[in-house]
Amino acid sequence: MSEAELLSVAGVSVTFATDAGAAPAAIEVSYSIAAGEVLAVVGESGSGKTVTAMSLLRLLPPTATVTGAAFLNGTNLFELDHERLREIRGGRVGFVFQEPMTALNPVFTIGAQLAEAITAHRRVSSGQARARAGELLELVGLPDPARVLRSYPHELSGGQLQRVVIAMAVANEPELLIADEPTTALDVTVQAGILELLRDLRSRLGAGILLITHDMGVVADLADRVAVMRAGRVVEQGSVTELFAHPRHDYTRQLLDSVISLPGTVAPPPAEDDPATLIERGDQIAVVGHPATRSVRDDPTAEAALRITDLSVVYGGRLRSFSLRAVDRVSVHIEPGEVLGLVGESGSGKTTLASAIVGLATPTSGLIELDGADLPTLRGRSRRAALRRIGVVFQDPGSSLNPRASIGASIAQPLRLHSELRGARLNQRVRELLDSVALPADLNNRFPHELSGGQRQRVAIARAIALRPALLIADEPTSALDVSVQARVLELLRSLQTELRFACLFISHDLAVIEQVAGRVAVMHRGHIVEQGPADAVLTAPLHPYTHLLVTSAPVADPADQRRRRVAWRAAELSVRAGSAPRQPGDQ
Amino acid sequence: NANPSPSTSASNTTSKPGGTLYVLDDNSSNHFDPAQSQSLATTTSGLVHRRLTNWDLSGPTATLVADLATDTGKTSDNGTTWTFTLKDGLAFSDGSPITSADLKWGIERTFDPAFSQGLSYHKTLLAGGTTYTGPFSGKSLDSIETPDAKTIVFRLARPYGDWPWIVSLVTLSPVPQGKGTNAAYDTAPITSGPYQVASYQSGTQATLTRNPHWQKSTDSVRTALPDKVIFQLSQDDSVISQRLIADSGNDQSGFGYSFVDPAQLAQLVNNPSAKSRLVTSQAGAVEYLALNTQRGPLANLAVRKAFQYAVNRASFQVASAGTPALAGPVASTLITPGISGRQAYDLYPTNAAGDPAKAKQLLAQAGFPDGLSGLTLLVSTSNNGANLAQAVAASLAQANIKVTIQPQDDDTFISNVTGNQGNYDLALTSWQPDFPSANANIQPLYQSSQIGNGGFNLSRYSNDEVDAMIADAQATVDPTQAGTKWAAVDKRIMQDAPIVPLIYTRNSFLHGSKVDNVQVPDFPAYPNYLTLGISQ
Amino acid sequence: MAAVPSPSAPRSLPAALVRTIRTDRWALAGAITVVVLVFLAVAAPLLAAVEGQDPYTYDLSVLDPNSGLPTGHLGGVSGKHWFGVEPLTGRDLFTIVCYGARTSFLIGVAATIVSVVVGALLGITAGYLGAWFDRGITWLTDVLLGFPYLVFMIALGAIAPAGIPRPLLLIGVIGFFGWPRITRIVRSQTLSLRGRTFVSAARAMGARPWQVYRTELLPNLWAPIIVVATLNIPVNIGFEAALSFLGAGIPPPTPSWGQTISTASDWIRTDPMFLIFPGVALFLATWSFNVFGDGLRDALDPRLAVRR
Amino acid sequence: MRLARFIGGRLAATVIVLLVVGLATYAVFYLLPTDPAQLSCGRPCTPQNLATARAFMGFDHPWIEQYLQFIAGIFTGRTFGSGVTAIHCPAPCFGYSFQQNETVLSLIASRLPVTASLAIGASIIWLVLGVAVGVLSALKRGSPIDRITMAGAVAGVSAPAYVIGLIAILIFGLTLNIVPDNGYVPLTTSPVGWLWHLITPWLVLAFLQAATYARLTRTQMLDVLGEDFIRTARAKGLAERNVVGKHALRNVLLPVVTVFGLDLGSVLGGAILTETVFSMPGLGQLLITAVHRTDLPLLMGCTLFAAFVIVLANFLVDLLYGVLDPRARLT
Ligand SMILES: Nc1ncnc2c1ncn2[C@@H]1O[C@H](COP(=O)(O)OP(=O)(O)OP(=O)(O)O)[C@@H](O)[C@H]1O
Ligand SMILES: Nc1ncnc2c1ncn2[C@@H]1O[C@H](COP(=O)(O)OP(=O)(O)OP(=O)(O)O)[C@@H](O)[C@H]1O
Ligand SMILES: [Mg+2]
Ligand SMILES: [Mg+2]
Repeated sequence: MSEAELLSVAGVSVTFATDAGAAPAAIEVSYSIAAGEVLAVVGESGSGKTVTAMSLLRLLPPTATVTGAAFLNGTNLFELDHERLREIRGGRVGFVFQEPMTALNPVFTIGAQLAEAITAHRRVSSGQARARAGELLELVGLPDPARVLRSYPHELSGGQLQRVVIAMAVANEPELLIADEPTTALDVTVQAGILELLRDLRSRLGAGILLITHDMGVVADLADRVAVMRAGRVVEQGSVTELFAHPRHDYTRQLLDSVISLPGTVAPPPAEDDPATLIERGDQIAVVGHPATRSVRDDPTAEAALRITDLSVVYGGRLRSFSLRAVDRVSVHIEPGEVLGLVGESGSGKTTLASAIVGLATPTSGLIELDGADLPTLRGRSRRAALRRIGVVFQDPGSSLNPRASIGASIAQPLRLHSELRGARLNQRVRELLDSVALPADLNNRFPHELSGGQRQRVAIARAIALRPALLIADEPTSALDVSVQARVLELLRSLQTELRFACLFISHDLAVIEQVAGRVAVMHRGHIVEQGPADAVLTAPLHPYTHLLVTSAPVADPADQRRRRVAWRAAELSVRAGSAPRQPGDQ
Repeated sequence: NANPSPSTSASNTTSKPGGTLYVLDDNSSNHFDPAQSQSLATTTSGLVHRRLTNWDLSGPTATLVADLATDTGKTSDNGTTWTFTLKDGLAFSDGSPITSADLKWGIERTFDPAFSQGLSYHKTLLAGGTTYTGPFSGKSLDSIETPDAKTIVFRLARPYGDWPWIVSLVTLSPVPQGKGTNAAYDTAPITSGPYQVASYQSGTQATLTRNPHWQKSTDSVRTALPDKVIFQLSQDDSVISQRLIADSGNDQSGFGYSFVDPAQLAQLVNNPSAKSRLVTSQAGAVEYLALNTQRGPLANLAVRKAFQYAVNRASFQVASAGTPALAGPVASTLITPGISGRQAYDLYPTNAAGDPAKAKQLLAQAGFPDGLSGLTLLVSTSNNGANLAQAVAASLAQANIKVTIQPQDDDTFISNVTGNQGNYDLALTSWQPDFPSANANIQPLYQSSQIGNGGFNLSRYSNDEVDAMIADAQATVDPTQAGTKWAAVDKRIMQDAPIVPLIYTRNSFLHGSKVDNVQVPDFPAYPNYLTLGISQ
Repeated sequence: MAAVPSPSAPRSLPAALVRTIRTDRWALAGAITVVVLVFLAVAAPLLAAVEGQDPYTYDLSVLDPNSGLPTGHLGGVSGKHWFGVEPLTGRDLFTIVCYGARTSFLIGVAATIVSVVVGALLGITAGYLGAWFDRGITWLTDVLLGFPYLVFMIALGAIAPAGIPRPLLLIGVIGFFGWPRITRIVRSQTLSLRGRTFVSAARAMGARPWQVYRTELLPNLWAPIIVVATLNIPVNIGFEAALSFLGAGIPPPTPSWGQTISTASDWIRTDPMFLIFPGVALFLATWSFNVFGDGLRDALDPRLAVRR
Repeated sequence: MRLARFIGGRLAATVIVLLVVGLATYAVFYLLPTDPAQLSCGRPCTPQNLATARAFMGFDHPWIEQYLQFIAGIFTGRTFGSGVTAIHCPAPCFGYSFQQNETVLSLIASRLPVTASLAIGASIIWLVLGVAVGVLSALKRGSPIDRITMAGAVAGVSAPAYVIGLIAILIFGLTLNIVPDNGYVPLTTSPVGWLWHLITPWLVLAFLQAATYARLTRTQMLDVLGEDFIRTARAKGLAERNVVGKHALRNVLLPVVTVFGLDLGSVLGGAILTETVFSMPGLGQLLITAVHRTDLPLLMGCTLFAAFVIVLANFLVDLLYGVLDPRARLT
């Protein structure tokens, strides 16, 4: 290893002891990062990216055995005593965990946990620490830091949590930042902001960044070099341009081939500034004014599978904290066999909307009708019958699986609840489901914590479709999937779609995916649906400024092209920022 | 001397006045209001209150002596009217002289429901007592006359020879006329004895200091040597014993209020120092097994006789104190040693271990060839009663008498055995008379009037002949005559075998090395507080 | 490989039991101890016959005539009396301990089961359903915890109809007064579980409450339940002894550890073995249940399932 | 506001709890064959005496009526008997103990400091001790330390309180003579003496109680240490001490404080055995006396007070949940 190297990973192998015996997770992995360099690690879900990264800071569970060596500025991380290691963790090396929702301690406020990250490495008063925490939240683009600081993790949205975790990782301006899927839960505008932040970190402090991601766009946007992993091994490394231009290993090729992206050109939104009116263009409809103060109207057809009318969800404030309108008088509907793509700003109320439908968030007003029956008012048998026909993929697969139930059991659960399948036939079905989401059958006996993020997510998908639901609610179902697996999953959905004609609410930040699966798209912003209409129309010729910003912010998987887009986006973004004073989602 | 026990050696060292005496007491509270006190004449209350008469325990049997009175009482008409004269120079702790009126007041006071917890033998004896409800309503009890400040005359409802004993009871102490109207008097009484209550914290401690107005010259029963007596309340029994065995600090001049239990006794065997500070009475209350004469087979005299032989008193002795020497001698009479007039006899002679064979044979004759079963044996869980009951049950089993033991919380036990249903076959208990007369030993337990209604006739024994004899004996004034009569009653009752006398329970007490003259007479088998001293 | 849970079932209790015995030396030791003690209890008459003694007959010949203490060393331990004899009575201590095991195990374990089952059920329900049900249960526990059970027991001893067998009565009563504590503990844990996403997920899947208990909550509650349960056993055994002192217990001479121990307590100075034998028996009982409980807990915990 | 309503509701419930407990006490008491009047009747007890005694103590009415009188007394005060000897019990009158010749309230008031000193001191010790041991054995799972502490805990629960107390007295009080062997000194009289007299009882009581805490903490700790957020805390570079002592511990405390509430509550109601062995004039002794002397008024007082403390403790614990774990908030 040359002295220039900031981090160099030399032949690291990780093996886990499981009930079924030893399971190799990473084999002889080697890569290195120079100061001021960004190494992107891409690859198949479950290929050992996270595990390798964690092994560097010795964060793996005791069931893991790690061999090899990892040098940070020449010191072998695997041989450090606890105190030295402690200094490095969070001080010289920051770590962004893949699943932000489980990464934060549920019983401490965000503020406390952020401040702690600072005081752990710097002699500062708690006051200063809190102030700094506030700045950090600003830095990662969280609106109303004051509230976030006071909030507990479960009171924040996926994307907000992810940004908190990022803020935590960069709190001490580390030399090396390990970012494991840092933007999966972020809408593209916010994502672009985060990428800016990382870029700044690199250029200003000369920090090295180990970026683990599935988003080739992001890779193209940020990475200098790329390492491709598959089945625990690094199969190819190279500079980003190089690798995108002429991939050598055929897995890499397959990966790049399955990359999907939006059609290039986007028409600018028409100028219109009378907030009272709605702009309509064919089926496409949008509100005027940014940020919006109301939602677009919705004209459902008779046989709509799901019909939501004037739905509001208000999260009651705790002692002394104001209440918050997460969803504000929203009306949408989904036809049978139709996929409604729901995109929008992080924290705009998408998940809340979804959980309101399945009864996990209580609507303060409005109707949620499934085939004419108002879900929230249903009780007992009829309610269960209704829920039986809904499948849900939660945004955070990790915590939506019972930690003490084996994967098999979790997938089997809906079947046990609502079908007569038992014993062998049940196991058979479970295997089918595993296979349909491209998971090996031997994960059956594993437990959630023994899986990779993407694997967990696929388990969640398998569980959601187990009963062939009439309505599928998928909250970021592919956020943790590499493009090839993602392709398979989307394929699966499409086939089920045609086969069962189920209605689907598909929440995602990945506009390309939306463009692929969704017939119609609704765009959410601060609790309102600001625009909706046919997917292609909305994504190519948006009517609402925010939608436009969104579409233009989406990175493409081509380094050169992406650099050009970035410049364009900056301009657009500035103009919009100017247009809108930062304001809390619908508090009144 | 009554008890050639280690302590008598100590009693010979004539200890000087002074020092502080500590009483380690497992009770949580003490009654100092005479009207509410049930304590023996020679224990706690005896230190603060005087009565007309008192007990002299120095002899082999307790004898009556004058206390406030000049003599032990005169009767003009064979026991219905009793006259006492007070000594000169008697004064209360508040300095006021003690007059017959104060005595009358003190006794009248005991009739008020607010202070009715004390011993109440006199309430039925004094003419008009049954309807009288105390002086506070302004009415006075006419059957008590005070012709002058020194003379007091009692008119009884019926002739009663033991009246002089009755007036020795703490309950009949003088209370300054008009005083003692409220409950506070219980913790701050005006005393006639050598001590007064200086301070009292319920549950913690009571402190007695000298009563400046008490004169030794007027008092023949109390030596009143310690300057101070401190009762340490609500102490734990075993801890008390351990402290006294350790004999350090104040504990050296302390003594245990309650019996030393078998486990501790065993500990003393090889601890000479402690052993030398253990005082054991020669006899004491009779421990007995009451046979409910009104229940099934037990109504049959032959069966009751069988019990007399079936019981193994030897194992009972061991169970109660580890060794006969500490447990007490085998009992065969109702009147306990130390009470004048007692005659020793044994109607059912057998060796201490009992004679199961003979018992079986008697049962067979009585028509129970294959023994008895399903008898219930009631016992109080206090004073390891359950263990004693097991010993009895085990020995009965030898004679094919199967009993089921029912241990009960003390109060439950009392109310069951003194209640009216009497749905039990056997009851194991002991009886400590309230005053040293055969009368107090027999009448409460065997007079038919004492069945149920809170009476202690546990064997529910009813025999008109016996009732008559009791009445006659009670009416007899001359002690010796009375004595012989009571002895006769004793024998007569045992012919009907309503109970199985087990042992005359010896009580053992531990005391610190500085406590002198600890005497535990046969009756009452408790240390005599009045003569204790501290060696400086 | 029976140890590995069947594919689509959560790590089940029986499976875990087997696994524990197999993998965990200490748990195994615990299990064996339990078995031995149970054997003592069940085979008491047999053992008594083997030793040639019984727990009822008095024998003064083995006592020191001037103290009532057992003759010989260690409280009279001998070939005739394996654990020595009881002071003051000369009854054989070994048989007393064996027969005592019957009473104490029966009552200790059975009562524990009663209160744990009731307590866990109500606790989970209260914590999960919340609202009025929770308030109701909380109120009930408050009443029971404040209940004057001391007097109640005395009353019980005095008026309990002879019809009901005492052991049954005791199990009922002790079990009944035991559940509120467990309920509150389980409830507290359920309260924080209730908010977890996977529980919500189950609800969103249309699971009935009891299905949520079984598959989501209970597996995550085993750990605390096992702990309180195992610690409850000795407490209940002691409870029985206390009751017998209030006259509501198993009437003598039927031996029971609790009663023997409380009698022996006075003899700690003079005849320690009298306390030590039954004491150690009780300790072992508690200990064995606890180590086994630990093993079980570990077996049920997927994170620890694999030994390092 | 939510919290206010919650608290209000609970207080209302508490009152009902107390009413019910009181009613139960009366009912149970009258199941007893014992007759309280009997005990203040004197010996020998003639039927007349019994009757007068009963009337004087107010036991001559049906018990439900008496209970109502008792309740009324709390607000209006009561007078027993009449004339100069009448006994007055000013409001709030929780009854009058005829055997102790004192109002129940003042009795309890006089005993409370003792029990409070005992309970609070001991509970702090056992909480800290228990939790510390629990954490330790969780971290050192399977190690000798773990096994030993477990054995200790088991000994704690299975040992008869009485014996432990006695042994402690024998060793520290009588043999080594380093602490007083019994009794209690009020804090106000002499802080040192207070501490000195309490130290052994505290330790004994703590030893008997700590087990549950140690075991609960251990098992819960093992659960939590596997969670993702622990990993995050480590990745932040927190010292292990903070990771365990703060992040993990806070997630463990729910059941622990629950047990603490229960135990503290019941001990504050009277630590019968400990108080007896160390002859401390506390509520426990008062209760025992009341029971053994069938002193109904005193019994009532003690029971109600104990119940009140327990309910209060549970209530506070319930409030604490929200603070410890926002997801477990009851309001
Ligand atoms: N604690 C564990 N025990 C056993 N196997 C594990 C454990 N953690 C991870 N694995 C396995 O190790 C492999 C690599 O996991 P890792 O999390 O590194 O995947 P990944 O590359 O991050 O995938 P993804 O992109 O889906 O996050 C996976 O097959 C996973 O099943
Ligand atoms: N339990 C809660 N209590 C209070 N506020 C909440 C709660 N849950 C969510 N919120 C707030 O409601 C808003 C909407 O949250 P939601 O999770 O629906 O956003 P989202 O659209 O899913 O965002 P993301 O794309 O990041 O997941 C956010 O501002 C969030 O902070
Ligand atoms: Mg990963
Ligand atoms: Mg979301």
